Amino acid sequence: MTELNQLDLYKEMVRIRQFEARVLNEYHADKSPAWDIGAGLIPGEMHLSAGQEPAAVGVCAHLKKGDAITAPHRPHHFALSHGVDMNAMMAEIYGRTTGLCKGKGGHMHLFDPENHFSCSGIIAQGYPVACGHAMAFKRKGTDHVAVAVAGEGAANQGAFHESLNLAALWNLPVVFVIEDNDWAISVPRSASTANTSNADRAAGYGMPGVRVENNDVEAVFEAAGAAIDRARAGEGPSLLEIHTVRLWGHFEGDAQAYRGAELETLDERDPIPAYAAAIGLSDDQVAAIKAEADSEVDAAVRFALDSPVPTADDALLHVFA
Amino acid sequence: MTELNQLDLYKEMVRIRQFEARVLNEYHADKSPAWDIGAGLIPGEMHLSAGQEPAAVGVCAHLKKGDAITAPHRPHHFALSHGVDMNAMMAEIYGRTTGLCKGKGGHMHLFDPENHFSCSGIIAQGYPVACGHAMAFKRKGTDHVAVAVAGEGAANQGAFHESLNLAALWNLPVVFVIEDNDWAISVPRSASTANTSNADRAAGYGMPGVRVENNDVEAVFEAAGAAIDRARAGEGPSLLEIHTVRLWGHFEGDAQAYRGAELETLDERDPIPAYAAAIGLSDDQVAAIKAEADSEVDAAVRFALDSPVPTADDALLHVFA
Amino acid sequence: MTATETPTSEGTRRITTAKAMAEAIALEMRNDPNVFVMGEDVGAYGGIFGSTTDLFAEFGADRVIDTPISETAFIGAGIGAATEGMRPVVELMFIDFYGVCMDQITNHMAKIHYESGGAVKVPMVLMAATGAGYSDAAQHSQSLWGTFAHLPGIKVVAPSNPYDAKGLMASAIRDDNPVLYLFHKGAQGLVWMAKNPRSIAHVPEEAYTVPIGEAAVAKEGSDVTIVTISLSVQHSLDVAEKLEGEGISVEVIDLRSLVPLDTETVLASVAKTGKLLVVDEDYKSYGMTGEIAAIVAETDPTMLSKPMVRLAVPDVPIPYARTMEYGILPTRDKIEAAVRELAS
Amino acid sequence: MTATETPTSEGTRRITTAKAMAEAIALEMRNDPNVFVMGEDVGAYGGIFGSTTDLFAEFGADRVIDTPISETAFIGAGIGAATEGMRPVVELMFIDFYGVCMDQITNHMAKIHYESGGAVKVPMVLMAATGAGYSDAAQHSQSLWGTFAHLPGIKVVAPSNPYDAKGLMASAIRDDNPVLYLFHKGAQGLVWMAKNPRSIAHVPEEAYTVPIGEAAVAKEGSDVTIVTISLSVQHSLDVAEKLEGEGISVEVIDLRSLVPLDTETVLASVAKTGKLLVVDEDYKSYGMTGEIAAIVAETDPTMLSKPMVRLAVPDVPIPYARTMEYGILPTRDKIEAAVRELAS
Ligand SMILES: Cc1ncc(C[n+]2csc(CCOP(=O)(O)OP(=O)(O)O)c2C)c(N)n1
Ligand SMILES: Cc1ncc(C[n+]2csc(CCOP(=O)(O)OP(=O)(O)O)c2C)c(N)n1
Ligand SMILES: [Mg+2]
Ligand SMILES: [Mg+2]
Repeated sequence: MTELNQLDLYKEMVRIRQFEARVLNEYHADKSPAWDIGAGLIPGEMHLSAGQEPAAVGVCAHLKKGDAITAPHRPHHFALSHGVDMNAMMAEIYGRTTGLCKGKGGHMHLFDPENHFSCSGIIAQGYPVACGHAMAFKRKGTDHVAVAVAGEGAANQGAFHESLNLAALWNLPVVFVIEDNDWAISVPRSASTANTSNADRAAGYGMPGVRVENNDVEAVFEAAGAAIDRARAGEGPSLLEIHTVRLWGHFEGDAQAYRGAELETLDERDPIPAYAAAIGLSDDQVAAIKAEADSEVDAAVRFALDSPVPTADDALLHVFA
Repeated sequence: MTELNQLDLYKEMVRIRQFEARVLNEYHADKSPAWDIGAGLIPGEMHLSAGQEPAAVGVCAHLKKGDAITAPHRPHHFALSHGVDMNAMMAEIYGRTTGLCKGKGGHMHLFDPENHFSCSGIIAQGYPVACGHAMAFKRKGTDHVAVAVAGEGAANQGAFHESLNLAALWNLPVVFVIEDNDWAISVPRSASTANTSNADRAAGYGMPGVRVENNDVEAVFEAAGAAIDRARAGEGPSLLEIHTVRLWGHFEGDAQAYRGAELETLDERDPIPAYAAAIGLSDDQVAAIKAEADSEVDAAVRFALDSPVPTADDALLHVFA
Repeated sequence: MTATETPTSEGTRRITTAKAMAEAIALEMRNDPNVFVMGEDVGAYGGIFGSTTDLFAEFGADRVIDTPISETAFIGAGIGAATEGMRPVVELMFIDFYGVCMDQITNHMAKIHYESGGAVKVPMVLMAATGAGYSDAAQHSQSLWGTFAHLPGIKVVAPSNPYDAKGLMASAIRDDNPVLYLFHKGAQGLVWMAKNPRSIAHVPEEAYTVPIGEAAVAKEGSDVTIVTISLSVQHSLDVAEKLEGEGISVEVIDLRSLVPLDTETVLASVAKTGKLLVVDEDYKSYGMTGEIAAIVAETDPTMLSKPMVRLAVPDVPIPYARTMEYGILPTRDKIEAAVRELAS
Repeated sequence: MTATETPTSEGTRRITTAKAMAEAIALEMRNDPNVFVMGEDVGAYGGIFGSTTDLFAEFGADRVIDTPISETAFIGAGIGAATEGMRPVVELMFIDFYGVCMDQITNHMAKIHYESGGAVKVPMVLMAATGAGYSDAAQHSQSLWGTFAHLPGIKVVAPSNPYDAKGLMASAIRDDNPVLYLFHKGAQGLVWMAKNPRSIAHVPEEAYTVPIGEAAVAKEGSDVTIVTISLSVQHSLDVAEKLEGEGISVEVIDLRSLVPLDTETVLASVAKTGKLLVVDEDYKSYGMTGEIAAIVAETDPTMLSKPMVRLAVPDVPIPYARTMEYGILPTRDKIEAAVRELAS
């Protein structure tokens, strides 16, 4: 099992947060006065993962080159932790020809074959695809692992059930990750899910299931390590539910009235300052790490802004190979 | 709870068996010498339930008028036990205008609104619809119950998962029945299902789950009674898995080579003679009950044969109400 | 043809398409206790695209029901409830999500009435948001009405303005058949999306219906016929008004429903102008543009004094970047160019 | 146009369409270890409609994989395996079951290559049985090729005979794109289903390809053009041969694939005959018949010396009883009547 490196975990969380804070800022920068979702340098729906960094960082610490991730509509934290190039990702978000997908995909459809990363806007549908990645890894005789990520809302989709059964039945090297941030847009977990832990559902497939509480990156790291090692050793799939927090709106522009008083508690629940305190970082260290992340993000924004915009005719390419 | 009446349970099982034996006979009667699935008085796919009578009879003994059933592609046993008129059902199987569906539906799509019975050829998709029946019953303030039936193969379909979660979450009066006959066409349970009992999956929705072994009609009766009473009392859904046996092919014409030596054991596993012995019926009683059933079936065949065939233009009716 | 029912911007009370939809649902809910609403975020949130605004406040959680993200289960539940006498209005958030619940929609909702030989009715409305234009990319921007219009058993409506939105919703709820009600996000009049002023218009306060299956002549004209639906009606009217000044007279037919299709209104217009442009935000091939071509070609191809023109998404998924997205959408510019070409 | 590739019944080795499919898969599997097959009952059973006959015996359970009834999971798994370099051949038993897995098919299989800006390929074959004619009713009898042809990103092929079945399967497996391979149950040549002798024909033993996107002129003629696909090609050829004797010369175009569509071959034939009949076992509206109409109407409607005729399922679900089912199918009788009408 990979060794836990607290500083690395912290730095990666900060890197993700600074990336997303910047996207948030740029996203809103040029949509006023009349706020228009389709306007600005970064248009469209934008689902940011602030608060959920522990899930991605704790899981991806165990992955090596060649392992695959399928992420959902809220993909940035897993993408960055898994090694997707920040410049190419930012350029994709800006819709540029240098983007991961040449501007065709956008933030919900990021494809990076080099790092075996992909995501999709249809919830839970990355689960079946991850089973296929795992099949290929197994057929090729490698020890690679496929990680599939979805939210707690998505766990009530049929694809969840079918995929868990298939992976268990075929003993595939998959780790199914559920990020439980208590909400599916405006619908709380209590109004979507009949039982309290998806880890309990794993038993229905004869698969180990673990729920990690408290959004604790080290606990995620431990649980994910066990699941990933298990898969790598050919012992089959596991399910890992991580109780986390969505600090911002479901998508940008979401006023979140439905969250009521919970909104006031969010600052306290931010896992990043909490982890800085837990591992005893000084203010200077915190500032330095943030500054380092910011400069990487600055460069990515510059890269994106300097990149060409696709032409209208580019839209006609790539329907068929 | 309804009281267990052994003779009634037996008679109903025989009634179903004689109905299906006759359908089997008529189905094959005029398809030779070159066996052609589309030929004869009864054309098309034909899925018979011989061996599975205990499931239907044990469950339906507890249902009253107004309770609903959604059955799958193998529907006859549940239809007959639930009170669907044998004449109209036989006429539908013969594709006549007097059929339940005027010849439009056929044996996989039987609709009897009076008895709140329906079935469908897409496996597991009756589960969601049953949730809707239950919603309506609850909204109307009745104590009616919706029963949804599927096979163990179907339990690996996404609709199963979504429906169980929904019903548990909304505390709907539904009883989910799984008929585990060990096979999904040629695929054995071991090649379709990662765990050994679907009853265990119920726990993942915080729902009671019971598995009845041995194809025992009285055990089904007891377990179904508890589940149906629970639903009727407003205490929510349950899952009931019944281990049963498919005595004949998946559909008629299925040579069943894939079953190998198991084929030779089937006669011994027929639940009907076994139950006759268990409840101490004499040969005369057995013969008399069979004769009574046969005469009802004879009449149904006569009714069907005497009924008009639809015209080609009838096909154009009933797309829209 | 029902030119008289064409919405008008005259009148004092002007509301958005979204509000008009919600208002129609509220009126039906007040009148009929069997009507209820379910879907993702239709409750307190009011529907991601405003289709259920204020319903939760008036009718509460028992009649305006937030669901898990289980489209197969809750659309199936809508079907089951409908067959037991309810009149559910079920929202599928984006039509792009049809793929996770298509079996319930097309093998059950659409077929039960037929399969049962008319014995069972499925009086249900399935509503869903359609359309592109705000960089939501390939999985959240489709129109797909052609897909559903191809499959028998479902009425398919798609309003272009607030007046029709309200009247078609009332008709849909009262209809004894399943109705797929497709509303274009860009025609909802949402505060957070660019919009055409045509998305906010006069709508009478009282209940009324717009019949399903009747096209509207949204604008009369004599040189070129544009047959279109949904948001593209707004674009087409803009173009028609602009070209009017130059002496090009464009007739704009708003189909309003694809099933049933009002072939009469289409044919009458093409017979008059001899020039046909079909504008469709759905994919080009095997869809609405083809169907309109066929009803002309099987009636009388000599009606066409020039080859018809199809303007639709050119069989590519919807790309993210704005330049590419607008490159493939049937924009005003492209409509105008096509009309000029036909009129020349 | 590739009239030379038209299958011929000359030659010694005559096999069924089903066998020809399975043989093509076997040849590809021998050559390329990345090819594997999965689906329900594709193993020992050999596929419900014979598409995987004998593969299990040769390649074993590791390469010919029976799946649970979890179409979303195993089609998704096929996609995932394809993006990681495999070439899966996945069977969806009946195309009618598309509704439980449509999201994987159209939002993932079809779009990944485009969404990724060409970075990711999905070299996968999805095969499924289509068609009616043996009383399998509304949920097991559809053709639905129009549905898939409408949605960009999937090649859609449907062979009408053993020769094409083998050659198109080889092309499909070698293609770097997702290919939906639709085989008509009634053209498989199964022992347990009524069949046209055209379903058993000479097929070379060695591997060969039939290109995807080229129609075949199945029969040349000069009076009337029939454009059709799949089993209806067999019916159309029967009618054409019969009418030949009466001096009515019918050209039969077997499209073989709907995506890409060989418009050139269609237009050349219509230009020659001026009379167009489109025969389609899929639903009539918003489908293949419309698309063919449109390519004529947007090219040159004056090509048609008479209104075109569409013969397709008249927008009703497929009924069970034989009288009704044959009432709505495009049978030889109806094809003949339509040709006579056009030729008169
Ligand atoms: C099949 C499907 N249904 C609905 C949606 C719309 N949708 C997008 S995200 C979302 C909520 C997802 O909740 P969850 O899975 O908990 O993930 P989170 O957003 O909390 O990260 C919904 C309903 C979708 N994308 N796909
Ligand atoms: C969604 C779907 N996939 C596949 C089929 C084809 N099919 C019909 S019955 C069947 C096997 C069903 O097995 P099970 O659920 O165990 O029921 P049984 O036939 O044993 O009664 C299959 C695969 C179908 N009807 N629907
Ligand atoms: Mg969530
Ligand atoms: Mg079974």
